[in-house]
Amino acid sequence: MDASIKEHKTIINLLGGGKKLTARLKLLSNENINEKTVYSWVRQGIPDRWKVAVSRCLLEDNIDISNYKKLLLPGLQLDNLISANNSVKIFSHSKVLKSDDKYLHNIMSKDELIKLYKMMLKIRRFEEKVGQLYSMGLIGGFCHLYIGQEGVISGIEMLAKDGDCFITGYRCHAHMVSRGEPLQNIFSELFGNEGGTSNGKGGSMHMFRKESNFFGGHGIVGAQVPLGTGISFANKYKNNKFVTFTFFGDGAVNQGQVYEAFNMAALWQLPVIYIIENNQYGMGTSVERASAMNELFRRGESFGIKGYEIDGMDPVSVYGNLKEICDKIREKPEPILIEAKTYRYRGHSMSDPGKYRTREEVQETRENRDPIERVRALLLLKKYISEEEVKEIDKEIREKVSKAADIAREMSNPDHTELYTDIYAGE
Amino acid sequence: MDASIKEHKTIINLLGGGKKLTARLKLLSNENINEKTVYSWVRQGIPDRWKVAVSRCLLEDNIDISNYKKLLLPGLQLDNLISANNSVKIFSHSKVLKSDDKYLHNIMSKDELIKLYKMMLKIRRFEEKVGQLYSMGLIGGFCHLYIGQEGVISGIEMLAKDGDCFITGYRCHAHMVSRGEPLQNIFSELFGNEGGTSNGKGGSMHMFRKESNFFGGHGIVGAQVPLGTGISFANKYKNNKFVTFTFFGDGAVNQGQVYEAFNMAALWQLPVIYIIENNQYGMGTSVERASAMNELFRRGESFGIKGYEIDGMDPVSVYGNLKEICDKIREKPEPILIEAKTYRYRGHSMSDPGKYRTREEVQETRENRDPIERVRALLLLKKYISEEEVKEIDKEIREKVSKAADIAREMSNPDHTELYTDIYAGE
Amino acid sequence: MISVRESIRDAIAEEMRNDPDVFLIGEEVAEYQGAYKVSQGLLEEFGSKRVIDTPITEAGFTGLAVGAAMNGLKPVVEFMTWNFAMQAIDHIINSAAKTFYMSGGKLNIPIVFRGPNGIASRVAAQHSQDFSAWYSHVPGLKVVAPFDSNDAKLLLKSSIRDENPVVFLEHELLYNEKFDIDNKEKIPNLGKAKIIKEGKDITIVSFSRGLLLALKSHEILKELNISAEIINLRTLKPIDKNCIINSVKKTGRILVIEEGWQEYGVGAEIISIAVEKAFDYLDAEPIRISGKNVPLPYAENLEKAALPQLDEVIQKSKEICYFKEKNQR
Amino acid sequence: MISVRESIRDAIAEEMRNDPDVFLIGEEVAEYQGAYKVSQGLLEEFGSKRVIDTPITEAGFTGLAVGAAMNGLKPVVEFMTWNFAMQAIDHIINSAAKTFYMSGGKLNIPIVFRGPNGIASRVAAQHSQDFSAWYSHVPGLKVVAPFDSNDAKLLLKSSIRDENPVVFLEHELLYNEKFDIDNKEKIPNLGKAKIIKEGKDITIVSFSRGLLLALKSHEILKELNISAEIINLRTLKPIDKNCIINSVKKTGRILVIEEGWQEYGVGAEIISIAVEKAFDYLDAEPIRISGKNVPLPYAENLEKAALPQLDEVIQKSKEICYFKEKNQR
Ligand SMILES: Cc1ncc(C[n+]2csc(CCOP(=O)(O)OP(=O)(O)O)c2C)c(N)n1
Ligand SMILES: Cc1ncc(C[n+]2csc(CCOP(=O)(O)OP(=O)(O)O)c2C)c(N)n1
Ligand SMILES: [Mg+2]
Ligand SMILES: [Mg+2]
Repeated sequence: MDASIKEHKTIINLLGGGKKLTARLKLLSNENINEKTVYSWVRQGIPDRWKVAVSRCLLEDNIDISNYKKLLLPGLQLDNLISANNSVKIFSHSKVLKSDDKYLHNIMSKDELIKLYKMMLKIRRFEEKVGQLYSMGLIGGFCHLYIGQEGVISGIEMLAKDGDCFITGYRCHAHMVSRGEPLQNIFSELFGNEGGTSNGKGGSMHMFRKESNFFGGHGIVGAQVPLGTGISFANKYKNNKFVTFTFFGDGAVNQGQVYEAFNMAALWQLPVIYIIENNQYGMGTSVERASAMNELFRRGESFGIKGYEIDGMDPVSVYGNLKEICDKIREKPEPILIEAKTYRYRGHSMSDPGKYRTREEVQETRENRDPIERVRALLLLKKYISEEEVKEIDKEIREKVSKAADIAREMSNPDHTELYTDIYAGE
Repeated sequence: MDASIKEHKTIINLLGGGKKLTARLKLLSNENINEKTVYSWVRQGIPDRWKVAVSRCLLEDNIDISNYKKLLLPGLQLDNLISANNSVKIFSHSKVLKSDDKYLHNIMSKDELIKLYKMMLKIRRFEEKVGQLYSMGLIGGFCHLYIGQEGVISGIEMLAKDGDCFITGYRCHAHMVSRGEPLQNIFSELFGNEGGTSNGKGGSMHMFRKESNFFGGHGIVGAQVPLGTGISFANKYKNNKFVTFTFFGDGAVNQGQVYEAFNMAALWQLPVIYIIENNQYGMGTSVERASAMNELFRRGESFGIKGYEIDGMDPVSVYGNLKEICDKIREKPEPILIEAKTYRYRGHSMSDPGKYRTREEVQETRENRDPIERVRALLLLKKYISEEEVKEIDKEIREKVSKAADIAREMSNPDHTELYTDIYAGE
Repeated sequence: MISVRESIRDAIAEEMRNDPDVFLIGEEVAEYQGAYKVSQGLLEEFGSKRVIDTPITEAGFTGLAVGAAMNGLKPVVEFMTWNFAMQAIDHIINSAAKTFYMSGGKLNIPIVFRGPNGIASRVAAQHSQDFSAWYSHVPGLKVVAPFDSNDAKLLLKSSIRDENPVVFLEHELLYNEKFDIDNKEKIPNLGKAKIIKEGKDITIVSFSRGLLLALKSHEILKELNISAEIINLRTLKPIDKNCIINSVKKTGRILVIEEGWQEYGVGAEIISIAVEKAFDYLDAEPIRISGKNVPLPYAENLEKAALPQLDEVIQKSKEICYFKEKNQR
Repeated sequence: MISVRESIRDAIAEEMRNDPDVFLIGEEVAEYQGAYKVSQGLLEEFGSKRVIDTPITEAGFTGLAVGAAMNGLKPVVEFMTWNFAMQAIDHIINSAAKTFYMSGGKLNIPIVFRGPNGIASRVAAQHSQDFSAWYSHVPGLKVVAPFDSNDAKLLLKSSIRDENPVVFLEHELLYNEKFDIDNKEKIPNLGKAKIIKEGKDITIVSFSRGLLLALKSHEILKELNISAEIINLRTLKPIDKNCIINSVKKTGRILVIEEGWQEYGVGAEIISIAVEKAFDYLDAEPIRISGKNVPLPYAENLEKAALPQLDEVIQKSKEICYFKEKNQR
């Protein structure tokens, strides 16, 4: 008797013998399978057609399937059996940038790619400048940089339509930049100067750009998730076709209010895209130490929300995959959960010594997965721009950033009467 | 070309043709499948062995599988594909009580069955009396009766070991009774009299019996879930083998703190059994109107918690299924989620007119699924007791209940000095 | 005469008719017609798009409503009781009250949070808390505590029209009380108190259901020849300091009645205002008659004793007023 | 001299050594050594069973800790800041503070909730709220607001040993301040204030970081020949009424300094106590110097202006004290 048949015999016995198994399989499959057929499996092995059903019986009986791997069919490994299929991993179309990756090559036009590249670079240079100014003591309080994660917001920004809404947590400078706020105003806010986006009252964590539907900038971890859901609720109420992009972190994903929002969004079929920016750490705690189930794109399953994992370090993949999803949602609203795998190069905030990870870990990602490098390589490969132009773009952006910072620095603090304004609207 | 082969051809095309499909299947299965083999499927159909993998590819591409039902294997229906397998339905072994159901017949001894029966009856008669006294104006405030749900707590009570812990919401009289609190004290509490379990300070919703590890009686929907998780945390800390039964409703299941607790319980592998008493309504809102995904036993999936659905109207099944689970957990702690399908016959609270459901719906359940009737029938069938004894038991319990109520009614209100005691401990 | 319950419903209905962006959201507000039947008939009139039953997820639906307000709607959020709003308090404070300021005036949140606050009948500690003092502490919020049907109707309409987050504290034990509506009164701005009885010997300040006691006291004191001026605060934030100060300047005495806990309660603020701004006019120590500093007990006798008592008001009023007589003679 | 930060850590460590049921739980308390490094070294000494990093789920881990306290443990819960405790406030109030009463004395909850409260530096409105008044309003809770290292150490030890839920309000801007420890002082019961400067002209009451300002004022007033008595409240609930009253009876004046919002704040209660119980001894109106009634702004100049100012204290003290002189001469 060959090994796998022997195994199958054991399994049939474990499941209470042929008679009982027949009854169970009938129930499970709604097919009228014959008892004799099942008995014959003891000698001939379980046919492929029935292996799924038998696996499920084992599972129902809490029998450890890992002992019976031969039972599994391709595409139905152990992992799949104990994981859901409501949620699907979309593998980045370009995890490793290869010259023969047609999808990546053709999904964005030259102009789009250049725009994307410039946007990411602008964010990067802006944040680098902020880091520098913070170290000089010119910016106060908590300051969270987005360096490393640029691919996520930029990929999405490229597909967003006028009227689409955005909301995120305290790590919000990049969203202000991508939504089109003049850099000078953001710097002013960071300096706590007049002309700042909140006239110096909000600081790094509380920035808003209502004219392009960016609703902040929120300091309480997770709070933006019901807020974003409400923004999408209003869009559905007003019957427009706008999508709301609600960003939060891998740490925020454990906050209970996230699931309250998920349930309502699913119940009322709201046009909201939840984007977990999984940068692997919530402050000093790695995902594994914070989350029992850390395939975060599956966190909507229990609430009937489809989830997708995307490579957040690949803005082209972010763009391509989300574009498709958004187009569907505009027509037929429903919430979608995206886990964008990404990484932050800097500490959690400017005051984080970052002892919870190694230098090598950071270096590794920087070198091999950097979203800006990736797009630059593509631009060069496709000969959309030359090495020279690359340098020019960089120079131009650096100058813009510097200039904006310089002007903002010259501004003064808000007038002291500002202390008592903006407490109540309409007064 | 027969229909199913034709369908398979279409599918292969949809998935980008043989070459692309081969690559995908390789990735999915880690098997070295040959391109030629896949091409041959266009003519010969997809073999059973590969159908799961192909289904997954369709799913990944967001192609509606319901159009290609022939692809599905037994045990892998549409529902399974879009549902998780982390959670398993355990069908009640006795949904319909049949004389040939060996499992039901043999799982409990005569004494156990009688004990179970008496416990349920005691709860029922107690609650009926409470309802009556409430209507007479002798009990104040909110008062939530457990009538109809007796099978859940009683089945569990039969398997609990000394030291096991219990906690629930405001619908807590039954738990006090089952945990052994003298009826008179519960009545006293309901009257707001001295001698009440909280000396008249807590009332119907806030009852505790610390000496048998019943931790209340909590008025805030969902709050008991983290509390129960903490009770089990303490048990694990103290390294004992006690299990904590944490009860909550189908309405409470949407509270965010439930998922915060789930995540920690799973992360730290705590010995806690979460029991959703799904009585179909949270106040006036049916499960369907409150929950996007209403297979509530799957609400732990996103957090890596195994879930089981049981028939809460069948206390013997509750007992049998949970006993097994508990025994495992005592040895190897982990959280488990149980959805006990049950039903409350009365309004949400005494003041609920119950217009959100029909009389027939209630009547139907009462007549066909009543947990007390079910066990009575079994007792009679097995000739463990006679019709006469049934009547005697009922009479005895009625008398006990009446007497306890009468004595409690004679007690007076707490002394007025009680207003200022029990604010701080140790004073 | 119309009940407080109905006037709240009428205010919501009228504002919903006026403005399509106003909607009602909360637990059991639609099909069940409200846990306390406040929203009776609204689902039928406005449909399920604008009268929305939520799952039991206070934090979630409050955050959702605040988000909707950010994006142009005007939500009226019903808490089944304010006790359950503790689950959602972060959104009320951090997302609603602070955003206008934090955004430098860019993003205002026009939203009303409403529901019964404080004690009900025999529902014990977890279901009986009075949150007046907490919410009134927070800048960026307005806090309204209506007493009669007229207050309820006009102040709620005003709250819905306000461009700011408003905490509207109703009282379950007032829902059934009936009062006349003053058809001449215009919809007032929030922040003004109202003298409901003029008097000259003592100022009694109260709000919400405390005014029932104040009015009863007024009658009894009258018989004792003590003329009490009764102030209905109406709005706890902004608080009408001038009304309090002017009255105290006239009477020389102040007594506050509140059902909530005394320590760090509303009365403390009112008394502080009086002593800071009218110290020289005060002829006797200010008095607070309040709920006792205990979690509310269930037993009938204890529950009753935990509330402010008529006896206490009369006794203390006499004490401080005869003290005046004595001194004057 | 030892910093406040270290004395908090030492208090926890000593109590953990004393009692195996004490454990520390919160965000980043273990491997990260505390977001503000308060729990430095504790993971190493006590291991991960007793020093526990949680996911970011305040409601959940607070409820969990309260449950653990019900079942015999003595949790010390760290909130990264008290701002985030708003997510968990229902468990602090409804599950912890009220249970002993609601159970008729059957089930007590020995637990400490601690972390930095109030303003920090330039972190704006959502991260700067002072919750002193809120928690102090609630019976069943004890509320401690330590000032110096000695307070921090002794009062925290006392809080951990207490059989009740204790809210322990630290101040981030005091963590680095160094003070002597008074080795003679025994671990005090909660509820006693401490006169830290004796004086005869004016009573200045404060707590937590407000005392820095009070002590500075003391120096300056001394030069102006005004002798200020400084009271460190230490515990806001129960509040030491006698200490306040006796001091006011002596000085005839009271000024309260608090960093939190003035309206419905801590100062209101203190002043109310003073005027209710020492009315006849008061020679001038009581004064509150407080944080301004605005969400805390980010800009450096505005943030500074939002806090109680030394100038204000001196100015007002002079006003009410010269008023006394004037009257006496
Ligand atoms: C409710 C709440 N708890 C705690 C904090 C403190 N805190 C700020 S950011 C942060 C980590 C969040 O991590 P994640 O969600 O992964 O976002 P990331 O910082 O990585 O972008 C914590 C704990 C907070 N701001 N709010
Ligand atoms: C946080 C909170 N929100 C709302 C309520 C009011 N309330 C009490 S019971 C209840 C329904 C709960 O339904 P479910 O969880 O299904 O339990 P059941 O009453 O059916 O046993 C509601 C909304 C509450 N007590 N606490
Ligand atoms: Mg993160
Ligand atoms: Mg229910």
